[in-house]
Amino acid sequence: MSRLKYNHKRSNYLLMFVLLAFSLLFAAGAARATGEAALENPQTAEVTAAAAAPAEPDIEAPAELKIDYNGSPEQIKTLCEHVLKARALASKDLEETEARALVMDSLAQLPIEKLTLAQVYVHAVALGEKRFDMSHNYFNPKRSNVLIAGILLLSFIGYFTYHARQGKDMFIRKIAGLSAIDEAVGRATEMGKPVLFVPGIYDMDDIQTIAGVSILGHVAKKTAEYETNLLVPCTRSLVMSTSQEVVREAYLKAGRIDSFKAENIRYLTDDQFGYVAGVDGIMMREKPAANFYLGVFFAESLILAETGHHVGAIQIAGTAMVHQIPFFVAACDYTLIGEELFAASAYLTREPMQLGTLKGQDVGKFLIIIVIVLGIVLETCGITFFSNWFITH
Amino acid sequence: MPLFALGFNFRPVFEAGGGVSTEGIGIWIAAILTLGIYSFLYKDNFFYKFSEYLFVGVSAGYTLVLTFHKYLKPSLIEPLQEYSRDFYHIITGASVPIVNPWMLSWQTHLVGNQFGSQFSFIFWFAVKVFLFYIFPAILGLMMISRVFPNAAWLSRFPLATIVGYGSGIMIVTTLHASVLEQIKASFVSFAPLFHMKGVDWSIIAQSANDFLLVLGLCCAIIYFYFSAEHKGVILGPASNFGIWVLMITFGASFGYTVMARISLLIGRFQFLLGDWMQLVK
Amino acid sequence: MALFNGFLIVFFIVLFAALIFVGQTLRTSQFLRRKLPLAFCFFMGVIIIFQFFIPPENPLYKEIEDLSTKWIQIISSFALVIGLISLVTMNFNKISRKYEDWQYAVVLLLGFFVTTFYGLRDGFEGKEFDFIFNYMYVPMQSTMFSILAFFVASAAFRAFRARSREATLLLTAAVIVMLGRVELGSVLWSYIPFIGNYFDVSDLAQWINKVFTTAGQRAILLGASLGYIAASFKILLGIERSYFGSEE
Amino acid sequence: MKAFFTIINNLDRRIIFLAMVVAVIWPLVTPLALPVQITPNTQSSYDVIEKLNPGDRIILSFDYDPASSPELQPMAKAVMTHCYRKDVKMIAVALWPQGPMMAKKAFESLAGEAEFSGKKYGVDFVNLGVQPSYVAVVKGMGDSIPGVFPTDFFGSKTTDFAIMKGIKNYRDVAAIFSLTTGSAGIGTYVTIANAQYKTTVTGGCTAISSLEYYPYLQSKQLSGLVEGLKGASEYERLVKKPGLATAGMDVQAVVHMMLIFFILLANLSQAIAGKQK
Repeated sequence: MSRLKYNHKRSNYLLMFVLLAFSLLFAAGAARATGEAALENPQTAEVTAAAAAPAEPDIEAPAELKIDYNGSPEQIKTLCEHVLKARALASKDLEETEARALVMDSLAQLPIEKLTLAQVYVHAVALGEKRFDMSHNYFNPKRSNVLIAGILLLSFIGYFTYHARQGKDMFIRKIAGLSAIDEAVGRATEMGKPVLFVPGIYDMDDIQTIAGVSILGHVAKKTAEYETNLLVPCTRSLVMSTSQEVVREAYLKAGRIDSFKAENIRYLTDDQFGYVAGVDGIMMREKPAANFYLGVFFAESLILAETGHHVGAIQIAGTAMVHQIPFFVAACDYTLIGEELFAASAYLTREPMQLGTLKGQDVGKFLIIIVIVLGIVLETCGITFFSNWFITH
Repeated sequence: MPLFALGFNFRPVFEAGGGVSTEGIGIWIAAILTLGIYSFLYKDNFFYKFSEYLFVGVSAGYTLVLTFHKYLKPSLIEPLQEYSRDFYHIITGASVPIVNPWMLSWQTHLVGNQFGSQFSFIFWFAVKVFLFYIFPAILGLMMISRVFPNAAWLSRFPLATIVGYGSGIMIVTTLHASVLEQIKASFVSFAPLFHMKGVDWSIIAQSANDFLLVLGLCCAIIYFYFSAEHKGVILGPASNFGIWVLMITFGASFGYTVMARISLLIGRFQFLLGDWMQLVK
Repeated sequence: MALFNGFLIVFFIVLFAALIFVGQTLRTSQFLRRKLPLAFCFFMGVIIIFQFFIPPENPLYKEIEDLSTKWIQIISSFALVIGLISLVTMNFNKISRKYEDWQYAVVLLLGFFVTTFYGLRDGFEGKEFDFIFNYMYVPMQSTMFSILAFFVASAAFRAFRARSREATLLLTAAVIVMLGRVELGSVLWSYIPFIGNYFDVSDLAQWINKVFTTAGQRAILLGASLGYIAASFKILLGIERSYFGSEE
Repeated sequence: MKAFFTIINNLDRRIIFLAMVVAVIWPLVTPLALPVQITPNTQSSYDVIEKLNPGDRIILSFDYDPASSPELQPMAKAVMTHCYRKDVKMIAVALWPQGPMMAKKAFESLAGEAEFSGKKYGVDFVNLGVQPSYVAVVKGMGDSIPGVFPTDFFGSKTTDFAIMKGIKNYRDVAAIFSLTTGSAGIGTYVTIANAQYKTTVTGGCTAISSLEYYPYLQSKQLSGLVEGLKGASEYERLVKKPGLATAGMDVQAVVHMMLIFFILLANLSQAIAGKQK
């Protein structure tokens, strides 16, 4: 019965499920705390009670609605428009059909004789507030499309990651920018000049920075092997301390921990242009032979890349910031465009799990193309439910 | 300054009625620093180094001030000060106005001596203070523990928290704001082409543009395909066309941005020529 | 007031000392070193994803948003200290060991300490801080930003050469859009024989923008989004943990 | 010849930088007034003021701060010049806290010019300052302008000024011209002053936010819109007084042309002198 034995390799999954349960508990606790806050505070309780009593008068009908209702479709249409724009319903993000249902229902509930549009409006808005009150729900049905799309994409990625664990070999096409890393570090070694790595200007909570830092590990491994100086100026403390850890690890693995210099991985300033001024200065004085710009970049992209080119460095850039890629393409020798930056980790480590996620991404792309073609066909045939499903709230 | 000889009328440092004008000095300092940074374009030199180091220092100081006043003070220090002061006043029974309404309710409970709900209140109050202030402060202190090499591993907890926050937010917001929105925007309709009466060139042109857009989009997506060589009947030409579309995109974005960049330069020269040299009105 | 500040300071110092003690004692625990941080990461990510699907009317939505942003703010404020310590010690070393350019390190530290002193003392309204901000920080910032205009020119001169088919497309698109952005370009365009009379260059630039730029940027965005999602997924599940550095 | 192109091919980038500096300074110091096509939006905005009679009064709303002043300050000066020449009186108000400072600067810089030395504060121009909560301000002015602004920016009583004689609310002013950045401004005036009081509303805005106001232009609630620096340069052209906006647009044109010239030159020299190393 060895198959029933507890698999210790899976213990982190178990841990995660325990934590998932804990996180739900935590959420419930926080909800309780908020609820208690309103209950336990006598002052607030009084205030809310006073505000709750006259519920309807605070809905104010627009001036142009103070006319008699005559049942014409135009009037119902204007009513719907106004209900959609009502301040009380603004956060609820209603759709046209829902607004129409509100208006029709309030017409049915109100006595028809001597009705003004304003009365219908007030009633419909009050009805809407009650009907679409989701303050006790834990799931927002308007976002179910995000949930379904997310589950779909993540299941693809998860499936291929799982498959990759079985040891299936996976092909990955050549990415020029990543293949050039070794060459660039090698050249710097030959010339006896340092290597400069810029991990972008965002903090560790951005995925691009993390992708950049994981490439830094690879670069550091190379510089450790070749005994070349590696300079990493950072804009964020967290990025600095993470980079120090990553580089130290790489030097440790290469058995060259004595040539690791923590002071080469330094913090300059959180300010975007102050940082650029500092890095430009470092470039002019240290004259690196290989520059890496991997992470999040804004306007500084071109300032860095042009200065780097001026000092004669081989430059490899990578970012997913759509507006900065053109500048890197123009001024750098190799550029990782958008997704290629995220593929780097898999490409460099060749770990089966990482390659699996790449395969999952590719299937996702294929799916996107199919969905677009399908959507165009349906749209051309005049069927709108498919494209409506993609509307985000 | 040889420029004085040419009849340039610089911004005076001294006021007309005597005395030093702060604005005048400020403008002179700003102008010198501006020229110092521009001198980098010629070559690295004393003025640039001075401006650069000063800039790094001042902006690091500014970051610290900003972080302290905008983040640390309102979200940690001030609430904790209020809580601890109110707590102290209630315990000692001082007749001082209580800042936080939470504490106020505690006071009423103490006076009313309703034991059951008092316990529940204290419990949830402690949970809230812990979750909102103490726990993140502990995480922050764990970050600082990096200073001691033996305890440096503690900094993994705050790092993991931040990375987890970023990853979680990234999954949902990109799905929400990028994937679904962009797919929706690509659903162009060719219906007008089929309902066209006679030959209407504007509709044909519109449809042709739409077709080109979708074709370019799909081919450019195919360029990013990783798990297959870009060869063969479909993948080869498609990824090639995708590269062309990307290249045109890059060229056009480059050309488009030039205007905004030059506006910045104009702004600086207006300062130099106008505010400082008083040449442009 | 001073009493409570003192109480808080003592509290935090005791807390910090306790943390260091715990950290040194438990430093060999593999569970604490490796598994628990990953679990933290997963926990935080799940909370944020969960929050996204709660209706905004539910008070919990606001509560979790508030809580998570506060956490991030507080952690990154503390983290800043590490960076500043690194900056200050490095420059002190530079001065004390008389490294090359040590004089400028004095300028840096002076700028840092003076700004910090006035900023912490008076807040944003202080006269001295205002002076530093308006006549040093802002001008240097916008000057650094405006240097871009020069680099746009030199990059265009160097990179926009018809070396290959791709480079030709790049440069043609750039030139057409640049022509289309200013009136003078349209005027010059109208002198080109044959083409010049049929359509305006600004229309051509707009067409490129509407068709190709939209397609290209959308493709990059969609691809990058998939990359984001996959990378976040890897990070949350602990498949990608190179950012933790050493595994020992 | 080939030698010359080899030099061009490997041109020192500092020469390009120098050319940039010249291309920026030259039009700034002496505006060239290069051709500018007047767009219909600017023209109709100009026409609103052009059609006024001497002695009419307009509200000029300064709804921006120093960050947007490169685009909107030249626009403000051009509009004020136009009003001065037509002898239209201006009541300056502001919905943004720093707006009155911008109004003061614009008034002072025009007062320094010989052409307008006869114009007096309180007779041809008044700066009423700013009041908080912009929606309430715009609504309140429909009821009573001196009620919302009891004193001017410098603290004098509003009703004492000659320009304010007989002014009660929107019905007594000929038009509203709002210089807008962000949410307060044109949108507020259109939805309140135009929709409820039928006052003509026109204005100018930064280039980025101009798309926001196109629906109002289509529904004719907004009569004309001066868009960004380009719109400002068109307005300067219309009042025949080239200033900073014209200079700025000249710089843009010159630099764009220069860049294209450099790109063509680089390609030519590469074709003749061979590949750059």
